[in-house]
Amino acid sequence: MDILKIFLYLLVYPGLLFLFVYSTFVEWVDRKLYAKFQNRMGPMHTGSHGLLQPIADFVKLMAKEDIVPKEADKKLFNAVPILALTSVLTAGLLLPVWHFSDTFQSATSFQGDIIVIAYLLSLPSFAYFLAGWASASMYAAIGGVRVLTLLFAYEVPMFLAILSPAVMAGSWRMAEIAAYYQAHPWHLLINIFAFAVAVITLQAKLERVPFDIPHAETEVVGGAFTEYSGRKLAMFRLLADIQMVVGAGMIAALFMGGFPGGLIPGFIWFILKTLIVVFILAAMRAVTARLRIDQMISFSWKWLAPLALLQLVIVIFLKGYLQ
Amino acid sequence: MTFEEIKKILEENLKGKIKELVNPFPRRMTLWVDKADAVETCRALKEKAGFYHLSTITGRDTGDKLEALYHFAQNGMALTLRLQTDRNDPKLPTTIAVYPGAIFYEREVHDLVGINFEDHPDMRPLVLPDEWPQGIYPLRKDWHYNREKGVIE
Amino acid sequence: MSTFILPVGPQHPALKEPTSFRFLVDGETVVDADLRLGYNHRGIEKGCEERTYIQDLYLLERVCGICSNVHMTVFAQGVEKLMGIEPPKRGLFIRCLMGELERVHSHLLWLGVAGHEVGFDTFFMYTWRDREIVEDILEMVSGNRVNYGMQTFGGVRRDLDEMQIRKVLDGIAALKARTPYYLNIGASEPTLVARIAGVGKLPKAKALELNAAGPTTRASGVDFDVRKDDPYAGFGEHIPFNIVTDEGGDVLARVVVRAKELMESYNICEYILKNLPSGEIRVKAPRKVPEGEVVSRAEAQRGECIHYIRSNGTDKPDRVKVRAPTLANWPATLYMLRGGYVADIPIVMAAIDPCLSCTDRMAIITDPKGNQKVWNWETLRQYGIDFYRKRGIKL
Amino acid sequence: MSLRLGAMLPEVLKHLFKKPATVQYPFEKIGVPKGFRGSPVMDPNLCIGCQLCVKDCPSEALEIHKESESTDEAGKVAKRFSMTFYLDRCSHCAQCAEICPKKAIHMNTEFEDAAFDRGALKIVYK
Repeated sequence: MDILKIFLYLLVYPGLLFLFVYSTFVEWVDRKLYAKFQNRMGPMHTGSHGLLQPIADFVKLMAKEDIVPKEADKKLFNAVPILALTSVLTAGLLLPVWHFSDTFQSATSFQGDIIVIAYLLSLPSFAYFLAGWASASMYAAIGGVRVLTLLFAYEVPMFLAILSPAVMAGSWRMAEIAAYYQAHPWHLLINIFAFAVAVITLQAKLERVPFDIPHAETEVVGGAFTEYSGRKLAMFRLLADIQMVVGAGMIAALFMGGFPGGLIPGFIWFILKTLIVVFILAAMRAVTARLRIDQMISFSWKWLAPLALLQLVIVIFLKGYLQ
Repeated sequence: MTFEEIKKILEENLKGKIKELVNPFPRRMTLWVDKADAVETCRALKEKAGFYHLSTITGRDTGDKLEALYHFAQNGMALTLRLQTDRNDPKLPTTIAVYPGAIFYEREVHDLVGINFEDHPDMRPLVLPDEWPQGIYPLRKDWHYNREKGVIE
Repeated sequence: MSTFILPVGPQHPALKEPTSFRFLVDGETVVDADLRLGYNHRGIEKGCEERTYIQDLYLLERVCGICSNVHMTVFAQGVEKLMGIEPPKRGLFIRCLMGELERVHSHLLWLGVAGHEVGFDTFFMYTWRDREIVEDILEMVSGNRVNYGMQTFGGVRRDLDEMQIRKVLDGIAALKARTPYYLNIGASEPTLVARIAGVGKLPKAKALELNAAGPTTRASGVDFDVRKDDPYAGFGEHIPFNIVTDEGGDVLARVVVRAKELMESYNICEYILKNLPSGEIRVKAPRKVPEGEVVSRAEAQRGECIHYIRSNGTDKPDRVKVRAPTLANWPATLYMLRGGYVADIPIVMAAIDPCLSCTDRMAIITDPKGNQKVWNWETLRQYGIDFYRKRGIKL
Repeated sequence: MSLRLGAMLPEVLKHLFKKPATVQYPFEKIGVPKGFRGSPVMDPNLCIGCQLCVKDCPSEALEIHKESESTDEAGKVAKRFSMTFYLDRCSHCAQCAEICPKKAIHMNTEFEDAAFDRGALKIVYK
C-alpha cells in the first residue's frame, strides 16, 4: 500500500499533476489581481474569465518554433530548462502537505528538509545564469550576470529568515515546525520580521518587479531568456509559476502554521494560505517601480540582512525565556 | 531687448560689416553678414546682444547661391542671421566654438543642401542613409523625386 | 577596463520609435554614447515644396503624432503673417485652447511612459486611463483623437457650442482633481524616486550651451518658454499663466515640471473657456501667398518648435524648414547619458520625451568574438531573403 | 515630499472592487461623437464637377469623372459626375467636405475601415 501512496504522492497530489494545474491557477490569480489593481480586466476570453489563459499560453509556446542560436553552446542551452524544472518540482515534493505525521519519517519529510527545499529553490537562479551564458547574445550575457549579482543580494537574508522559525521550533523538519506552531499559535507573531523578509526575498527570487532587474524588458530586452523560444521558453515560464507556488507553500508552512488535518482540510489550508502569500506578492508588484541593481544590493544588505539577524537574536532570546 | 537696442549694439560691434538689418515683423529681425566674419558676428550676438539660444540652421538653395540661415532666440526677440556662399565651392566657417549645440544642425544642413562647414568635428551623415550617393543633395532645386504612381487593380 | 559596444536600437523595447544608439559600456556604467538619426526621415521639407499651402497644412500636421496641432499652428500663423491676414479673437482663443489640450494629452502620456520605463506599470495604467478624459474632449471638439485638423489659414475650422464648452470644463475639472495625486506619487513613492532622483543630471550652464529646449531645459532652471517670450495666437491677449521651472536638473525635476505644467494648462483652458470672445472663428484666406519669408515659433510640449517659411508668390512654398523640439534635446541627452548606468539609459532617454518622427539604415552585427560586420539595409534585407529561401520559404 | 513606501497601495486596493475602465472591444463598442471625421461620402446629384476637392486633397485620394451629359427639352445641359475615392490613401482630414461649394461631400462616422483586399478600398460614388 505504501508504494501506491508514494506513487500517488509523487505523480498526483503534491507532485507533478497538482503542481502544474495549481501553478497555472496561481498565475491566473496573479494576473487577475494585477489587472484589477490597475483598474483593468485581465484575460477574459479563454475559459470563463480567462481561467485557461496560462494553459493556453503554455500550449501556444509548446507549438512555436524552437530556435537555437548558431553561436550558442547547444548541449548546455538545451539542458538548462530541464535541469531547472526538475529541481523546482522535487522541491515541491518536500512541502509538508498531505502524507505527514509527526512520527512517520519518509523520503519526503525528514530532519533537515528545510535546508534541501531552500537549496532546490535557489537552483533555478544558477540555471538562469547558465542559460544567459550559453546563449551567446549580449543581452542574455548581461541578464545572466545580473541574475548572479541579484542572487548574492537576497540569498543570505532568505536563509536567515527561513531558519528563525526553525530555531524557535527546535527542529529542522518542516512537518515538526508546522506542528509546533499549530500547538502554540501565538509564537507565530514573534516571527513577523522574518515573514516580511521572507516574502520580499521570495519576490526577488521570482525576479518580479521591483526586483526583475535581470530581465527588465526596457533595459536588457529578455535578459537570460532573450534567445529562448518555443518549448524551452514554455518550460522557463512554467518553472517561474511552480517556483511561486513552492515558495508560497514554504512560507505558508513555516510562518503560517502549516496545513493541519488530513488530506482534504490540509489541501484547503494549503490553497488558502498560498493564495494569501500570492496576494501580497501581487500587491508588491503593483505598487513599486523596478530598482537598479546597485540599489537592490544596498537595500538588501542595509535592510534585509540586519532585520533577519535581529529576528534571529529575538528568537534565540525568547526561546531561552519560553522554555 | 527691443529692436533699437540690439541694432545699436550690433552696429557698435560689427562696424560696417552689416549688409542688411531689417525688422519685418514684431519680435523678428534679419541680419545679413558676409560669410567671412560669421564667427565674429556669432560671438557678438552671444556675448553682447544676449542671444543665448540657437534654435536651428536652415539650408536653402536660392537658385544661384547656397544660403544658411541661423535662427537665434532670446526672451522677446528672434534674429535670423543670413550667410551666403556660391554653389560651386560651398564653404562656411563652423560656429561650434560659440554655439556647441549647432553640431547636429550643421550636419543636417551638410546632408541636405551640401554646404561644407570647415573643421567640423564629425561630418558623418545625420539624417540620410549611408548608401545615399555622394554629392547628391536632396533639398537643392535641381534634384527631383519621381514618386511612382500607386496602382490599384 | 573591458568596455564593449552595446547597440540599442533601432528596434528596442525601450524605444517606441526607431533611433540607433551605440554605447561604449564598461560593466554597468556608460562611458560614451553615439547617436544615429534618420530612421523616420520622410523628406517632409522636400514634400512641402511640391504641394500647395493647403495641402502642406495637412502634411505638416503629420510630422509627429503627439504634437500634430503645434506644427499646424506654427505653419498656419507663419503663412498668415505672409498673407497679412489676422484671425478673429475667438479663432485665436480656440487655437490656444487646442494647443493646451494637446499639451495635457502629451504630458499625461509622457508621465505614463516614464513610469513604464522604470517598471512602474501601475502608474502607466492610471495616467493613461485619465488621459482618456482629455482624449474624449479632443475627439468631441475636433472630430479625431490625434491629428485634430483644427487650424487653418485665417483661424480655426470648428466652433465650440455651449454644450461642448460645459463638457470640456467638466473634463478639465476632473483632471484637475486627479493630477496632484500623480505629482504626489511621482515624488513620494520611494522605488520610483530612487530611479529618477539624481539621474540624468543636466546643469543649467550645459543646458544653455547645448541649446536644450522645453521642460528639459526648464527643469535645469532656464526660464525659456515661447508662450511668454514670443506670445503667439491667443497668448497675445495676455492669458495669465506662469512658467514652471525647477532647479533639480534631473529626471525627477522633469517629472515635477511636467506635472506642474499640466496644472498651468488646466488654468489656461479654464480661462480661455470662461472668457471666450464671441464672433467669427475665421477669415477668408487667399490661395496665393505674396513673396516673403517668416520665422514662426510656438511652444510645443517638448520645447520650442520653429518653422522657417519662404514664399515666392505662387501657391506653393519655396522652402519650408521644420525643426521640432526633439532635435534640440539630443545633444543634451548624449551629455546626460555619459557616466550613467546602463539601467538608466531608457529613463534618461524617455525623460526628454523624444518624438523621433519629428527627427538610418544601418544594422550592426556583433558576434561574440568581438569583430563587427557593419551591414547596410540592402545586404541585411538580402541576407534575410536568402536565409528563408534556403529553408524552402519562397519570398 | 516625504517618502512613503507603497504610496499607491490605498488607491490600488480601492480599485479591487471598482468596475474596470476598459471594455471588451469587439463585443462592446464605445460610440464615436457626433462630429467624428470618418471617410468622405459624395452625393452625385449635388456635384457640379468643379474639381476643387481633387485639387485640395493632400493625399490625392479623390477623382471626379464626368458620367453622363443630357440636355432636357428646355435646352438646359445637365451633367452628372461620379467620384472615385481611394480609402487607403485618404488621411481623413475633411478638407474636401469643407472646400466643396455645393456641400456635395460629407464625412461619415465609420472608423473600422480595415479590408483584406485592396480593391475593396476603391469606392466609387455614382
